[in-house]
Amino acid sequence: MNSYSYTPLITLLPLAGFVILGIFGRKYFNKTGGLIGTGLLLISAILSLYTAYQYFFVNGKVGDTYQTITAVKFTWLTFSQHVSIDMGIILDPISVMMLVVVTFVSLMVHIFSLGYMHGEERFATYYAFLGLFTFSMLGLVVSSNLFQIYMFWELVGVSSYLLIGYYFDRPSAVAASKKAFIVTRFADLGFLIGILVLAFYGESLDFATIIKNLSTAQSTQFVAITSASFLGISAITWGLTLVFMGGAGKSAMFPLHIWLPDAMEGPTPVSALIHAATMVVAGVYLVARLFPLFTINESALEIVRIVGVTSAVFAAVIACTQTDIKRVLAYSTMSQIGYMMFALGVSSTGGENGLGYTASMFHLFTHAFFKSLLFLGAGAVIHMVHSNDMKDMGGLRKHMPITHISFLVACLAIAGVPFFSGFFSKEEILLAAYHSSKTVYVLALLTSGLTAFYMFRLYFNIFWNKDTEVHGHHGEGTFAMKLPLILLAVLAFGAGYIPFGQFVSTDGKALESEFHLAFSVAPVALGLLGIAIAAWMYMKPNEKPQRVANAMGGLYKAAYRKFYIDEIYLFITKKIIFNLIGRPAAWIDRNIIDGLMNGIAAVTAKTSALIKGMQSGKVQNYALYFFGGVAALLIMFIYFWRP
Amino acid sequence: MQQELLLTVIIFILLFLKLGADNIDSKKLMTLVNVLLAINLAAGFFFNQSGSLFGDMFYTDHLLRLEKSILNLGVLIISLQSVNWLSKHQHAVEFYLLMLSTLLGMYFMISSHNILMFYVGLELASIPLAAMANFDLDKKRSSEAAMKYIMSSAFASGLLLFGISIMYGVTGTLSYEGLREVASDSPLFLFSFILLIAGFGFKISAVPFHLWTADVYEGSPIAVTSYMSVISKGSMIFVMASVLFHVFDKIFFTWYNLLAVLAVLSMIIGNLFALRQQNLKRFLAFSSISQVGFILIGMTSANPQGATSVIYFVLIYIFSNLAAFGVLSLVSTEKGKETIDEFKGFYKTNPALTWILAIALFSLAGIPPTAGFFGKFFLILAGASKNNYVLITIAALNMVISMYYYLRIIKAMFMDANDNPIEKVEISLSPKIAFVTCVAGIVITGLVSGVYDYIFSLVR
Amino acid sequence: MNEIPLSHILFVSTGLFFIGMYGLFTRRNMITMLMAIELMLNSVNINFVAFNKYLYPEKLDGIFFTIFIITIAAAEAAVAIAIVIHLYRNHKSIDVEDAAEMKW
Amino acid sequence: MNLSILLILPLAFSLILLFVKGQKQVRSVALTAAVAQLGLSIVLLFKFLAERAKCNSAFLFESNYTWFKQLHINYHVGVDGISVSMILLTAFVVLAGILVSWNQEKLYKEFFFLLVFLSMGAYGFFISLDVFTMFFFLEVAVIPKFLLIGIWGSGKKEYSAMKLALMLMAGSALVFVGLTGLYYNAKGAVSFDLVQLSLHPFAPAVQKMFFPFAFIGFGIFTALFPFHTWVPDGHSSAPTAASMFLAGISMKLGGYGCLRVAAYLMPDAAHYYSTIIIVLASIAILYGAFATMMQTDLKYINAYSSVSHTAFVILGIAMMTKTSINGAVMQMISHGLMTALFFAVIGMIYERTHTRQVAQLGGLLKVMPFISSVFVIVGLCSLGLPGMSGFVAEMTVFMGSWERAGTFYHVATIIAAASIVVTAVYILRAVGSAIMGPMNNNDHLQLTDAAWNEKTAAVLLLVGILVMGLAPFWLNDLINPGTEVIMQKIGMIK
Amino acid sequence: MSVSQIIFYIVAAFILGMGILSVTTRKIFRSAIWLLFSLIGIAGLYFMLDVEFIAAVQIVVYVGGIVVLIIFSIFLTQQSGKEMPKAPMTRSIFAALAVVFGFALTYLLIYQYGFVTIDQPFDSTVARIGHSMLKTDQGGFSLPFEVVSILLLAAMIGCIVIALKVKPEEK
Repeated sequence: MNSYSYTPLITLLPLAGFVILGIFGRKYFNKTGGLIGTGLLLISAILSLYTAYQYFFVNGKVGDTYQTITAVKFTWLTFSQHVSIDMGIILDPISVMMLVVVTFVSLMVHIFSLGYMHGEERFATYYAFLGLFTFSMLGLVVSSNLFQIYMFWELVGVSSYLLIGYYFDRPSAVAASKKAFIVTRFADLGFLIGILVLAFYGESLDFATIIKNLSTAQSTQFVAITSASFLGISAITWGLTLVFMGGAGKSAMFPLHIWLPDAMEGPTPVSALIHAATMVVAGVYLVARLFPLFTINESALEIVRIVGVTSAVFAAVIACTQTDIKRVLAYSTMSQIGYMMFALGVSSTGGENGLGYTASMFHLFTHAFFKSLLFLGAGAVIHMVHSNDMKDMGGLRKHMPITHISFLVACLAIAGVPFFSGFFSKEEILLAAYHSSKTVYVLALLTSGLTAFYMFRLYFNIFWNKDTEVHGHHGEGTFAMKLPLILLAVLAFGAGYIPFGQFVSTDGKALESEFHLAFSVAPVALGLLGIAIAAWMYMKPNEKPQRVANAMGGLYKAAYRKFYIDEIYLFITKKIIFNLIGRPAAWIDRNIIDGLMNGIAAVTAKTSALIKGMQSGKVQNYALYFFGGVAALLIMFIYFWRP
Repeated sequence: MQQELLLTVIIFILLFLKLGADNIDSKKLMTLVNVLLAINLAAGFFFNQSGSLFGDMFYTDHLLRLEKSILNLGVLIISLQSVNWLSKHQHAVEFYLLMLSTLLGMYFMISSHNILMFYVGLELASIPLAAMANFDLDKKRSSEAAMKYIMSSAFASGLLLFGISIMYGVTGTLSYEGLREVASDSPLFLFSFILLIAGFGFKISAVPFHLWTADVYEGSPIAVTSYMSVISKGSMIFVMASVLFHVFDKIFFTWYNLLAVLAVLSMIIGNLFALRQQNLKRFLAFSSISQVGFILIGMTSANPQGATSVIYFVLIYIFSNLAAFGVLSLVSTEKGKETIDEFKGFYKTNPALTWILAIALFSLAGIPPTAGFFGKFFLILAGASKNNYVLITIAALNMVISMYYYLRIIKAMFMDANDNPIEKVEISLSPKIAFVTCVAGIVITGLVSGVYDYIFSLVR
Repeated sequence: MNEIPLSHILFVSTGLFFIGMYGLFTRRNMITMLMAIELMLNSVNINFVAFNKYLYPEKLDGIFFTIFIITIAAAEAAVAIAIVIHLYRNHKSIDVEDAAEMKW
Repeated sequence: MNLSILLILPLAFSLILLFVKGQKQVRSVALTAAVAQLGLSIVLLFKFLAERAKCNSAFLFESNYTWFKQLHINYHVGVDGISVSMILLTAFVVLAGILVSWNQEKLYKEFFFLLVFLSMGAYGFFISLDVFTMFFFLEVAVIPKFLLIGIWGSGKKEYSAMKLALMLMAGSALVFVGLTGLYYNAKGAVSFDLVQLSLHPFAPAVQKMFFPFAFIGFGIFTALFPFHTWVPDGHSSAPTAASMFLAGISMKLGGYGCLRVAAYLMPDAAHYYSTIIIVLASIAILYGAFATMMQTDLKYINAYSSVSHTAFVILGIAMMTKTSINGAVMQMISHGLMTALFFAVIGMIYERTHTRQVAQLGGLLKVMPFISSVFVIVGLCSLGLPGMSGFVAEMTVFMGSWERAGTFYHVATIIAAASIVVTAVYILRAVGSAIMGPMNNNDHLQLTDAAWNEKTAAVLLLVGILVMGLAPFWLNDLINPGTEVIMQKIGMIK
Repeated sequence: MSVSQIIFYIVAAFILGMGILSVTTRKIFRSAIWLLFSLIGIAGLYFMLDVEFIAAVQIVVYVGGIVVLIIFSIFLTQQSGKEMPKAPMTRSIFAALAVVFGFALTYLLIYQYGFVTIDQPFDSTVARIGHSMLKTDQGGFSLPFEVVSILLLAAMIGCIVIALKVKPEEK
């Protein structure tokens, strides 16, 4: 087991990049910062791959089951006898898989950025932030402890905040970063309370212990958490739902998704990293990590399912109407993550029942590649035309062939066209859903069609449609930008052929994924139909989209306006929180509470003014008071107060 | 008796000096007087004896001698501080004659073991004081102050005498020992007792017997004001403590409550009036009224700890109040300014004096590490020994109010802007000595526990 | 000799005391205020003498107290009158209401 | 180690300061004083750790001298882990404060004198094992604060200074009443000695009577709702170093007192009143955060956030589990470092831009990257970013509070936890419009970044924040035995 | 009712009556005269109480000294014919109330106390007084006597300082 003692390096190398570049970057490495960051990450990626190899093929398996290996662990902060925050690295199928995904995508983004961000004033800072983000994300996936995951969770949030707000002098970027952070923070509040609940009853923060304590039906902890209830809902449901709330926030699940589209204000490679492959799937990862607990509580799992499927449909509908290419991708991401989420929601543990779990992880894996490819491709496009809006694009296939091809591969993958990676993972999800819940299945199917439609709407709008003037000064970009596209395209195509069930399953045993041709007909057909409609509408410049939009009327408008969720949030925050809570609180503080303190002073002064007449300056009055005082004392002490 | 005799000798030396020499150089005179006073102070610490003289008329012990020495110290400081004012005054010798006579009166008052003696001492301590209040001969305020003082004082002593006469009627004795044995809770005795307390209350200016205080303090020359506010008041506090503790201990219940009422009234009324004052002398008058409230709380304890705390506090109070009055005296004599507004921006021109005044005020407010903190703490701590926490809470909260007005002056001096602040005031040698003494006293008396322990060891 | 009840004498003295007090409260002329004070002191004197004679004749405490009060009253009156005269000479008024410059 | 050195050193230096002339000399003496203090407290830390390994009495380095013999008042000092950590905090903040006010020109001698003198008060308070001396040092600190704010402050400084002084005096007046009660009512001891008093339990009725005095009294110092209103005014008017000291150390005196005197000596009453205190603390946490949200002045933002943050201390103490008390202590230290740094940075910004209004700032990151980065970092610390002290402390409080079983306690914890969202809102608003965003004022383009002294100060405090945030186990080990002693008394009641 | 009693009541009425007149009359000179009569009445009362020495002192000091002093000062400060201003109404009312109430209270207390007189000869001869006056041990009054002398000295000095007319050239 000690053979994994190098694993901390995987996480710490990006951190080193952050520290070096963060402190000295501005002064010394403003030109070379990118290379330093990329180099460090390269080592990290290689180590991850090595780890994956070691784990999956050499020594991860005991018998036919993949073991959870604790590579490193030390106590960081002790709360009480059982409860402590331990910093550790655990290796199990999903964490190793995530290690690979994160380091690889991050590496791609690093490389891509060498070209994309070239010449930026805060180049080194950018790489520092990337390093921080990668560190946090890696730390998150290898966490051995519920609180550790929360810590890295927060760090991920902050580094994403920094990256989104990278263009700090753009008010929109600042607002977006703020929004992303605050919305996820709100979700994290749920997460935190969930942790408190689980830790309280589970009497531990360690994943293994907590799962053992709470999922063993006879244990005292289990009895305690299931018998305790609050507002009629059992404590375990509360705990898991709240934890899931954190996951939903980070994964931009409905209704906590509003930050994701705005987050596109960050540099596009950042979106590829954070909002496609890594951070946004953290929620899925979290649920997967605690999956044994979710499976013992149907209510919590149902919430996961409902939220997942709602998000999937909801985002897909909105994605059909957006014109900002990055926003389309963002909604698409949300929709795909919804897929992963409900895939978990329809799953349970053990053998075939765990199909949803495996499928979810599989989709996470494939999605990481094709979605980051889409973002990077979009980045390349934006780099070219200096606009995010698809109205400013069109006919770009001639100008940027590599981007075009790789983008097409990614679109095909996400649309679930057979032989591309997305097909395999999506099929598994649909299969799992079909077995579990027909409603979910139907909605998923619908989403699948919509996905194909909006992706190709995007594709055709960018690369076909009208021709745009290209201020063709710098072609398609440097090698650094092309290389990641190509590598990712290969994976977007080929990742589906990995027998994923062999490696990742709920019980660590291999899960044979069967392929049902008949089952695939419906989704594939719907996908192709979506592509066809998109082609019909957007291949050539014409009036059809406008007409369709008009025909849809209110629905289109609502979808275009993202179903007014932003407005509702704005109303709640600006009108209710600020005006009804914040402002009154500030007012009360200044006027009532402080007023009370000042009032005491004022009353004293007033009393003082009131009785000043006593000191009239007339000696006879003084004598009168004197005698009055004596008389009062006499009466008091002779008649009332004598022992 | 030795201290009294020495003082009498000094009085006569001065009297013959006045009669004999026509024009004495005022500087030399001051030096002479101050040396004499210093000798007087020093002599208090030697040849200590205790016992009675003249039957029960006169009694002394180590504690009483210490109390007198404390008063001596105060008088010496006042004398040092008043050099500037007195050296211009044509009746400097007479001033000293009167002042020392009143001091002698206070000695007898403290040492008396007989009400008649006490009364004689009291009058000796107050009648010349009225004349002293009028020493700014061409100022109307001074005369007005003197008039108010003599009228109020006469009225108060009228009531006091009526009380004493009734007490005599009830008990048939004038000696403290006799009174102690026959003191009772009978209504008429309480009647006379309350009148007696009223007489005490007048001298220490406890509310509601305080109304003369502010006017008289404001109008009198500063030397007289400081004399009244520390020496005259302090002596009466000494008397009160010993009389209440040792003569009327049988009717503790009554005087405990009586003092509690007076203390609460004094603190509150004193504070409320002090809040609104502009004239610093008047301000210090009200602040001293509220200080009396605290002293009375200490006195309610009726145990050695309380007695010690009271005496200890008076000592600290002398240092603190005289430091404040000293600054005021210099500024008022040299520049004629004594309102808070005029003191704005004082720190810019007179940092040393500002710090002295500030330290004095901190001590009065009871802020550590000045001695005032210890004084007040111990007073209230002693008062708390009777478990009357309502009283203690009121006292504690009054410290907050008093804090406000002390800080108001600090604020004026340090923070407020002023276009024409008081110009730099030169400090000549003797005020300097006085200030050093006061500041050293303020610092040392508190931090060094020996002083408290010494007093405690003397208290019966 | 003791035909007159003590309480009657005390009635006179108490009455005189409060008459004096009334005078002190109401007379605006400082000299008349002084006169009122003299009345009060005299009433105290009567008290002392009466108590001494009626209750404690074996000692002369009351008598002596009276003597001292008379002496001191004289001194007090002298000083007071000096002050009043000074006030009058410098300010031409001995109305107490005029001497209320310092207040509040 | 003789703890009195902690008093003598600053006292000696402050006296030396009185006789030094010239700005350069004065400030270098002050700096020497602060560095010496820091060195001394670090030595203390190591000696303490070494000594504790050897013996396990509750307090180490005790020395006990009779002061006022007749009144049973002793000069009794000693430290446990909690006080050592507080002393370290003080040393850090004072050094940073002196560095930040390096260019003080107006009445510099008095300024540095008061700062050094203040630090003596804080040390004295933390090492006292006699409540009289504790009270003595508590009050020693009031007047220097008043002067610092009133003379060198800005805005409505006189008002704020007065308000601060009066409310703090009111607090100490209440403490005073509580102390007299303790003095006379211990069964079998008339004493101010903390150790003595802890050995002689008080009757529950007595505790119930005096606990409110002591707790509210100390609570005022630590901005207990609703007696917190001196905080916003006082902090915002104070000069930078004084704000740092006020928020960083002075508010901790109260928390420390609540813990050491009120809760420790009167455990029954602490349990009895805990409900009310928890309610107050929860209100303060959330309400303070909401009030902060509406502030437009950077200093007010930090001051109000202090109200919210220090309420965690109160909450932790009132929850009375070992973890929550550990959390309270950690929060004291964390908030001390963090808020001091925050004020330092705000001071640096103000010194350059002459405004603290968020709306008038903007895009400062462009012209002063160092200051702005520190601002962002400390802001993130304030909103509880892992890896920094704030997170550790707040989470410990949450965990500890949650350990108290019962819906009431859980709801209070949730309310307290909800503040992390509101905190994020106001911190990000401030960061977003002051540091980020476009330049609002082109005059700001000429501004310079931090000078060496400011950088040193910031780095110093940052190191503190990060060390605590990254390796909280050290701090936990340091304070834990101290908390255990306290828990032995409090815990027995349950 | 014996003769002495009748005389006593006459004297008492005289004292009180003169006192009341003295404090109520608006003419200042008359006021002084009424005071004089009242004081003489008190001296008469002392005679009745067999304390001739006090009676003598009363006449010498009060009648011969203080009242004369007062009358002189009246001459110095006032036109004798002029009427004095009245006190403010409210103060008169309060003063009257206070005084009536105070008197009632005081006398009630005295009356209720019920002093028990003892029938014992009272020796207040000048010889005895003189003897006691100069005795220095128990029951002697030599110390207050000495102290009072200092008081008189001090009062004298005070009066001189205050009332001494400042010569114009010194001013």
